[in-house]
Amino acid sequence: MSEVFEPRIIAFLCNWCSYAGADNAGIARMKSPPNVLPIRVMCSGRVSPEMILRAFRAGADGVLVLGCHIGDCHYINGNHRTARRIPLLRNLLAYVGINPERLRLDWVSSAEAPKFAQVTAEFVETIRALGPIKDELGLK
Amino acid sequence: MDYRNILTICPYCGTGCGLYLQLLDGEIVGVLPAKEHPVSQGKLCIKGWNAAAFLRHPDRLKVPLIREGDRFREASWDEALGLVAERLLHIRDTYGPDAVGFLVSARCTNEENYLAQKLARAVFKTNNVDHCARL
Amino acid sequence: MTHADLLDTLRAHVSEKLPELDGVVGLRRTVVGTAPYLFRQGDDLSELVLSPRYPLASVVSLLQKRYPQARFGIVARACDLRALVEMAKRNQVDPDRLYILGVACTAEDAEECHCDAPSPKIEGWPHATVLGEPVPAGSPNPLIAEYDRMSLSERWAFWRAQFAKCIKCYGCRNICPECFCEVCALEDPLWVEPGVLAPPFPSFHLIRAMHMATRCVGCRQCELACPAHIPLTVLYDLLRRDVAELLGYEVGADLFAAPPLSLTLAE
Amino acid sequence: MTNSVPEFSEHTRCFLITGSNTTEAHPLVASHVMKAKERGAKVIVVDPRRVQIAQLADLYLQPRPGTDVAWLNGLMYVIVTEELADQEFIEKRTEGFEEMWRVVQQYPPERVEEITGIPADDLRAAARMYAQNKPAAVLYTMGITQHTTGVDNVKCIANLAMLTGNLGIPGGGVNPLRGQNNVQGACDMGGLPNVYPAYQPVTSPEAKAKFEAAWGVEGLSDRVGLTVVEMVHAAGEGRLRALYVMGENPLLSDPDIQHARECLEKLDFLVVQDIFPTETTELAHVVLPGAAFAEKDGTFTATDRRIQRVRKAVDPPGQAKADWEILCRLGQRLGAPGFDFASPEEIMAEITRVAPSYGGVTYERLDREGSLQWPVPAVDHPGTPYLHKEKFTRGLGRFHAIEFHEAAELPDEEYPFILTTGRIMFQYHTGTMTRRSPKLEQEAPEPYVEMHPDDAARIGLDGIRRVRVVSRRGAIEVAVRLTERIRPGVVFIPFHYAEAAANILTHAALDPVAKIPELKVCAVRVEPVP
Repeated sequence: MSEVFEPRIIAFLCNWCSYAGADNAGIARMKSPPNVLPIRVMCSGRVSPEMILRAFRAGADGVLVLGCHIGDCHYINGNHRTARRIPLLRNLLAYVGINPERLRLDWVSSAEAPKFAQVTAEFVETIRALGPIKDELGLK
Repeated sequence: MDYRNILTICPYCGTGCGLYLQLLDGEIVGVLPAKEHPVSQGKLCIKGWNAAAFLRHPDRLKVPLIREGDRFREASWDEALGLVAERLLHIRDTYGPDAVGFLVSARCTNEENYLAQKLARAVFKTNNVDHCARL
Repeated sequence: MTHADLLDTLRAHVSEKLPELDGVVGLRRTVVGTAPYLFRQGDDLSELVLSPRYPLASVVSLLQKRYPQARFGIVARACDLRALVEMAKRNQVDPDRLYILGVACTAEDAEECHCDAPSPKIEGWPHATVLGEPVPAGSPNPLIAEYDRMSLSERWAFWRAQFAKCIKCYGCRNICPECFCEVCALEDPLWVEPGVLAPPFPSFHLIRAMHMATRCVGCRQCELACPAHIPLTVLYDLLRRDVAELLGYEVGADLFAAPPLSLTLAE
Repeated sequence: MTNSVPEFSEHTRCFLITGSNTTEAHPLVASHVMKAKERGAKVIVVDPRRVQIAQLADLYLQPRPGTDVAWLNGLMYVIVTEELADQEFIEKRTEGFEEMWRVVQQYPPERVEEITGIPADDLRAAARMYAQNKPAAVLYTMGITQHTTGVDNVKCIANLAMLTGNLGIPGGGVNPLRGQNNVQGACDMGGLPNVYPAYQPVTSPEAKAKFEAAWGVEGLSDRVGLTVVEMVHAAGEGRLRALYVMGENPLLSDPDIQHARECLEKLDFLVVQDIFPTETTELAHVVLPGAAFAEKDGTFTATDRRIQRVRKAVDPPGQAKADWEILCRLGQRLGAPGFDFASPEEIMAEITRVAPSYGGVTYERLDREGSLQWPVPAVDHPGTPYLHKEKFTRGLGRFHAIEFHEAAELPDEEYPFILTTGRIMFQYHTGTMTRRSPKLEQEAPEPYVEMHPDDAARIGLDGIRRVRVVSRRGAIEVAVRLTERIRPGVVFIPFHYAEAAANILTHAALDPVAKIPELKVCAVRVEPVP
């Protein structure tokens, strides 16, 4: 008898765009999966590899990083760094054998409440299909 | 303006890893592993890498101390060693050689251990000599 | 040029340069062993040798910081020079006060290190020369070629077994010429659990690998210093390859190219 | 050690590691084991805790603490009955096999399982792996020796090595990993109550005469002296009146330290020579500031009998002096001849004259050759990487018939757990140096007790993070760490921490021969601190 797997997901949301987008999705009563624990950061560029790895270490099955579209960063180019850093980290995960699909970067503006709902729903299903990270990595 | 490395042996466990103390103008500024060492072969554990970290700790004992009641007072080497010699001889002469004991040290050099047991055996005529080999 | 000839040329060159410098950082072999040393005028240059390799760039950085006016030289292999390039960009060495005495590695050295650039490239350095003849690159680490064929679970099994041996000596970091941060993420209890050996999730090694992505110059000092024989440079080489392909940045190649992770997309 | 550390990575095909948390306590020895494993060497670990090296092992056996004789005899039972013994070695180089076998044949794996908890088939597998992969090296530390049966345990290990012909060959042997940088040297130099330098017995008239001549004195004592633990007791009883302690901290490292403290307080005179204030200097009448390793010249002898140079890099702080200088000055102060050395090199010259195994040591050779492994009887002798090559010191190697005996203090209803103590990677011995090294202290600043989650549930810990650990000697309060790597029924406490000293709890019961205290087994109970 296996229990139904409900992914646990950490979402780092940029205060200015994605968090506002999530807020607006809520206000608009869009359906949002309960699996996502949002963490508001001032900029997606503030999300260091350490933070993402800490989430995985703590048992997150997936980590989502959502920032402003390129060009819309409130700090002009904070998300430029995100755009370079996350793909590298995804590669690193793949190199040590952690499925890189467990880490996703996307851009969601405050006006894109539907996109927020869609990205999170998609991501939850991606992770659901991958199964628990503990099983993948044989962690207890 | 002087930078050099002094080859020595790690002061922690008994493996005997080789390490270099980096000296800049006579001051230790770091540790490097000894790549030519037959056992450690250019590697160290965290204790070896930090082998020099405690050397300049403010707690280091820097002056001989003599107890006065509940406290210690600073003393000269002459006074401290004079007191040690006098008291040890007095106890030996009063209670016999085996009333004196020596704990030598697994942390000190061979030369120092040799001297310490020589002192116990040749001067005090006791074999009450041991160290923490069993601990 | 034989190794002996190269050494003779090198010693003669150092001897010639010493009067105009405050000292030359190189390896000194005495009866007790070989270690980095600051050669000064009057020193016995027959003691100057080229191996075993030590991270000499770190010594230059230390000396330049202690003596902000002094002009030093360094006997640099290609990897030392790449390390100096990345350090210069991060204000750890001052190229204007440094005389580079580049020494080409032998073909055997290059093969042993799987080095893809065994000859020092001195373009951009204000004071520099190269001794020895360039040799071809060493063959790439076979593990890297194998990598693309390995499944995720095979990779995880491989690295899990490797990281299980880690004794947290920090030797990989301590010996690394590019690890000069005063405050290190690896010692932050938020990111890496203190006091735990080989934890189930390898935060230490993943964080370090990320930090090395745009810094690792492939000197292999970390691997040589690893008591657990973990093939760390495989991971770092893979990321270095990505940084070249994705971000167009060759670590240690160009004194003037800015490190890409601190750049904006426009740049 | 009979053999050398570098042989492990070069030659050894099987390791039997027991009572040794090798990666943490001897990391660079473990490095050679890991390297050997990469070329296919087998690793067997026998330990009540699944320490890191156990996680890397091909076979891991988890005995009840204090049952080493039983499983070692069991291994030999399997090796003999399955005809895996080295008959030629037994015939040519040993004696006493039959006597030993009369005892060992009473330890079939099923009986060993009852005593130790090691599954019979695992024991068989281990015996085959050890016997069929030669050269095989046994590595052990205090997990084997700190028992009232410590000498028995070691004799069993020697039996096992002889039985399989694993002595006198590179990569084999019986290899106690010594815990202190110069514990080997301190023993070699006669820092023991029963021997002069190079293990010449104090009871031997020839040795006595030799040292009287060498030192220009008369009337050296031919009575065996007291060990550390015995000196402490003698102080308590008023038989020992003065103690000179050089660079040791018995008030944290010794068993049952509350009692030890009461005893040392009775001394008329206590001199402590050290580099830091310690629990022991607190009681001293005179404290002499010594020098640390980087502040003096000399030699250390590593665990594989490797004599190496320690070199002075900096001066000692303040008025502190190198310990050899202090001893020379004291000797002169006492009016004794033979303490007027100008350098450690001169002292070594005297050592080489009286200690035959060090006879060929000179500083010049040590500089040039890096290290010399004793016996190195002459300046033209290359040193001895492994012992017992052609024959044993006594001629034939002697098998010992050893019966299993329980530890001195077993768990009962009142004290249901076995406490075992040891070291961790980031601290060292009594912490005098490591706790003052920021990068080490930050890794492991707090004492703790390691406990199996099932035991935690059994005593109703239920999420409580602090416990009181109580023995018949005392009690300490520590944080609890739950881990499945420890055997249920056993708890582990590192002994580095003065604020919760494991040795408040431990038992001073001694091995009758080696006088080593049974620090690896005592009975405790664990209570939640709400």
